[in-house]
Amino acid sequence: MSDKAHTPLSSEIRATLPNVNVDDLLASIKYYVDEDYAHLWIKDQAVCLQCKDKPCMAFCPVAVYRVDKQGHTMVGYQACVECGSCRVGCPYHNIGWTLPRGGNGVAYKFG
Amino acid sequence: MPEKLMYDAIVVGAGPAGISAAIVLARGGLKVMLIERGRFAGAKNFFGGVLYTHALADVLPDYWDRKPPFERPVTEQGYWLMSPDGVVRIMHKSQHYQKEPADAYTALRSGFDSWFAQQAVSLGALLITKTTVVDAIRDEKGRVIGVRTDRPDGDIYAPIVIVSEGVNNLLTQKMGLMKADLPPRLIALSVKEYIGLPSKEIETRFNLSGAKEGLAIDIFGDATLGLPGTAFLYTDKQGISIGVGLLLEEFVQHRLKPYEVLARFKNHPVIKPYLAGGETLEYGAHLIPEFGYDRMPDLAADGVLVAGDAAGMVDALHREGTNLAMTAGRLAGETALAAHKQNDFSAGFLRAYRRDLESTFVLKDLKQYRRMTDFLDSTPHFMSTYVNYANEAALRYFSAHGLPKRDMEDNIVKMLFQRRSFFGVARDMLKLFQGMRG
Amino acid sequence: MSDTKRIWVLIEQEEGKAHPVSWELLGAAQRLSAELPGSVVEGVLLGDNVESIAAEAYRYGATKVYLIDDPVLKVYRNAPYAFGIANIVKKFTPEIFLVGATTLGRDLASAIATRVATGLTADCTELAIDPEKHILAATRPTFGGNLMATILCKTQRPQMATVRPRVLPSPNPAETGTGELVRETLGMTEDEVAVKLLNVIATDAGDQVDIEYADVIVAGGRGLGAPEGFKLLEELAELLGGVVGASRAVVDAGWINVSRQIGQTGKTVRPKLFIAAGISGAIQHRVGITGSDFILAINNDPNAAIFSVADFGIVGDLYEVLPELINQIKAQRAGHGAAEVAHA
Amino acid sequence: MHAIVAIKQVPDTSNVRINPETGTLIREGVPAIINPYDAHAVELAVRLKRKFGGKVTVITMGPPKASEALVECAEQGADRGILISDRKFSAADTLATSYVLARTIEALMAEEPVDLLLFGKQAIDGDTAQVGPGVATRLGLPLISYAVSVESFDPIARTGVVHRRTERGIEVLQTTLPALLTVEKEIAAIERAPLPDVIRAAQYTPEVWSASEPVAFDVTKIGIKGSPTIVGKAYTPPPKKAGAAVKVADKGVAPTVAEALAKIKIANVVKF
Repeated sequence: MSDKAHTPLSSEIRATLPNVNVDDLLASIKYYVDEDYAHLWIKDQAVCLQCKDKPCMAFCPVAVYRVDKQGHTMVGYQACVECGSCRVGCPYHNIGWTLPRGGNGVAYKFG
Repeated sequence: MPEKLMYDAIVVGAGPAGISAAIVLARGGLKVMLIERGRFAGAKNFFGGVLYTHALADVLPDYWDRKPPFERPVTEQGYWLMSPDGVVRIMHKSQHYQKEPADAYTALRSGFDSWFAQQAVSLGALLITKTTVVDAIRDEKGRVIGVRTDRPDGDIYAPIVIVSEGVNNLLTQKMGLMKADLPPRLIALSVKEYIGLPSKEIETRFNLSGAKEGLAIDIFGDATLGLPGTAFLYTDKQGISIGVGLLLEEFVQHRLKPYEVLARFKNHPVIKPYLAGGETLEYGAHLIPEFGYDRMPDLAADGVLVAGDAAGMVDALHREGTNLAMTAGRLAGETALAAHKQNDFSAGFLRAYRRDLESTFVLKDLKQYRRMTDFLDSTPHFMSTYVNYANEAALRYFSAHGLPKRDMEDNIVKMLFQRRSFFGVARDMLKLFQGMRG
Repeated sequence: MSDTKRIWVLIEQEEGKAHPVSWELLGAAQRLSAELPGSVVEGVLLGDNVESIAAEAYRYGATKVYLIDDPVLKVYRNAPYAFGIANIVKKFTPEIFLVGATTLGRDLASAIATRVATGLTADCTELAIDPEKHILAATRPTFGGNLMATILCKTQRPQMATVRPRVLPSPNPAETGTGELVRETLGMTEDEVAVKLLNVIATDAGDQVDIEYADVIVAGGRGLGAPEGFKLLEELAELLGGVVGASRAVVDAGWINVSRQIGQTGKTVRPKLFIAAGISGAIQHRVGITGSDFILAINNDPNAAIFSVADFGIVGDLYEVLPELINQIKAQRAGHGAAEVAHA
Repeated sequence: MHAIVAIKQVPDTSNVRINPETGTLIREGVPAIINPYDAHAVELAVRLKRKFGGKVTVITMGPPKASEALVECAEQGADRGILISDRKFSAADTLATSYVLARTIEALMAEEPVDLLLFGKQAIDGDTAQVGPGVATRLGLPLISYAVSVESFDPIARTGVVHRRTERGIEVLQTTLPALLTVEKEIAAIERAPLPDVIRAAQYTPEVWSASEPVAFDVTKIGIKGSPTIVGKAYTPPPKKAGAAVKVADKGVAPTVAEALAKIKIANVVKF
């Protein structure tokens, strides 16, 4: 069924999407950052280099993933809200995904 | 080496499913450990915002006396069909919704789950927080006999483990109950902002008479760029929960940024005035497992039961999940109690859990809507076409153009078939019908 | 004499050298004195062989200096200092007593206030005399700088406050100044002091990875373009006796260790000087730096949010600006001698 | 070895919101945490206990909710937690607080000897750094504030060597025991507690002491009566005004940099 590519989103609709600085949203989230353990990682940078679309740069709701000048994928695990989108959303299953150590990571104040 | 930590039952994850299971087990007199990886129960939990009380009452009949931290009762609810510049509202308000306790309440999970877990503790469950379960412990026959946590000296043993770990069901997979992750077209990603506003403002803006009234609105169409998904807006005590959810596949395919979709929705001319002056107190994201009835993991194995999001127990069509989770957790707890009585923790015995679930709304509803995800997946235009149509039809209907009413009605019908062929409409309706009938 | 309102200032000294906050406080004390009829400004000086500092205090406006000169006071230790000062406080009953909010001052003032059972307001940024009640109104930031509170001490005396260095203007000393020296005795022997100083290990600020305590931070962001950019930041930081920090983006990139990360998911810093090079200034970063005394931002994007919190902004290429900054500091250094953090 | 650690439960100031109209703290949605410095003090105490044997007692003054913080300390390995809680203590300033803690510690010292008293260097809500030194003064014990490491500790010889951070460097100080230390975060990195400790803590209920039992506090020295300082007014600080942003393209790099350095000089933050 749905391995087909969807009809692309029309450019008019895309143009209605505002630019959002996600870091401003992140300021509302409470994190307990585990400085000693990154619970997300790129399994193989070579795979990312070959990935043209890099959907993780878009779908990650907290913009954990960014690309540096060399095209390597940078992982800002500190901002992760542990939703799991990248675990299932990476088309190449190239993202190592574990849970943060107990007590670390996001702690929603309201939820 | 410290003594081996032995319990009668282990519950992994203090969400609605796990807490419900722990309550049943503790009330049944078992020594139960409820393990939560967050700093407190609810720290990792995030949802749109409506809880249904029927399932809570089944778990905790005196829940009302225990003063649950609900936000507002849902006294008005319905759908908004949103076009780029307008909205058709289908809302329902009834005296029925005024009775207390109400059928449904808006809630915030950090507070609610903490409270719910506290009830389990008050009934005798042992709640251990800040501890992540990383694997199962098995005996030589491969039966699950405990779990391994990420703490030093962190192995715990019990004849039965109830896995209610949530949508990222790594443990369920490690236990062999599910082969692999499901594809992104069977999982939705929802993002939400909780926007603080004084209660008086909320009541004025949404025409509520006080703190004992509240609104739950599901919004379709332009809110999700016309893509298959829903947006929502729920009133809380001193804030508004507003969010959008789309199948993860849509975000992947269209390279959409969830926070931009949400910001666009918040800026919609219909929505913006409701939020004016509000402050975003929290942003967050969560996956919703829309696995569907046919792709659920095995719910039982030797020494294990699975409940809640971990098993895909979500009825996305009716924005239900916590009530399915509570009911499944309760039944898992009851099955574990029965297993203790029989001293039989085999998969064969534990399958009674699934049979019990089949007789409740949990699996009946999931079975009925088993094709809904497929329907939306194969009819991606559904949202935009019909929602925009409803708006334009309403515009024609409510505007006076000097046309005879009969002509106007014909025009409205024609408009539809200009957008979608007669057979296209018929096919969509048939599919929708199939999706609804199961 | 009892109706004379004495405004006391601790003349903080170590190794015979007065801490400049003492002079800032003498300046403040004179302003308070002008609002408080019948008041005088006086200094309190403790140490071993430190009498010469009293002359300096007169030049900054002290009319009198109470001196306890004793070998036991050679190095600062809480007990003998607090004991000695508490005794003269009880004897001369000052109305107000100001102390610098330095490590020494905060340690000492708490012990004095406890000994004489009076109120102490810590870490003030502003002092005034309440015009109606004629008492000290001491204002301080609280809740991580989110709230300012003005604290009053209505009944107990003296009214004590510690004041942050460098938030009050440093007065110009008079050419000459005279005052009265009042010698007091300590009344405590070395045997009675339980704490002994064995050694002082000088810390090189450059080695100090703990950016939370750094006085100067030179921080880089994505605008650096490449990890090599940090070499330039290190050079500047070293020149200023500071440390290198970073925004989340470059830590994510693995260009620098997470221990350097500043902001909501990193560390909150309060340096005297914060130089932000190529940092866009997302709010999650900005919340970590707003406690800085002076923020210099360098960014080629004139709309970068960092400029909204900067005391001075340079819109330009950091690879052009930073080397020039280094050159000019070196040039000034050549003229004025070694770099030092002001008043530290 | 017996260490007493005094802790405080504080609102997480990185998430604090202030009602700008009333100048009061909005507590909703602000997590309550153990004052971060205090958590490191507990860790040091637990490490010393593991090395020398003995026990760790944690005390705190606060509302009933502060009991949670004592449970967290039990997770870290503390043996006993005492919450000193009474409405009569409310609105205490640092002088009244140090009185209550000192009397509590005296009562505990009367039960069994104490080798070490530990405080965080300051609480992140008030940032006063006054309670630890105040307690040391009241008890007449040696004080070492801003401690960054314990070089040696000998509960038998009753002596210890402690490093303390000051502006001029690290002071190495020898002290007799018992002594009171206020500590920086580096004093001990917090390690993950073993599961059995977490289980024990989850079942542990800290003791609650009131203003009259088991210690009868002098009511004139506690709460608002025992506090010489009061808050006259509270307000949110005005937002910082952005300074000028000068374009290199307009003025050239050297003059722009010179202007920046001049501004830094006027601000008097560093000397070149």
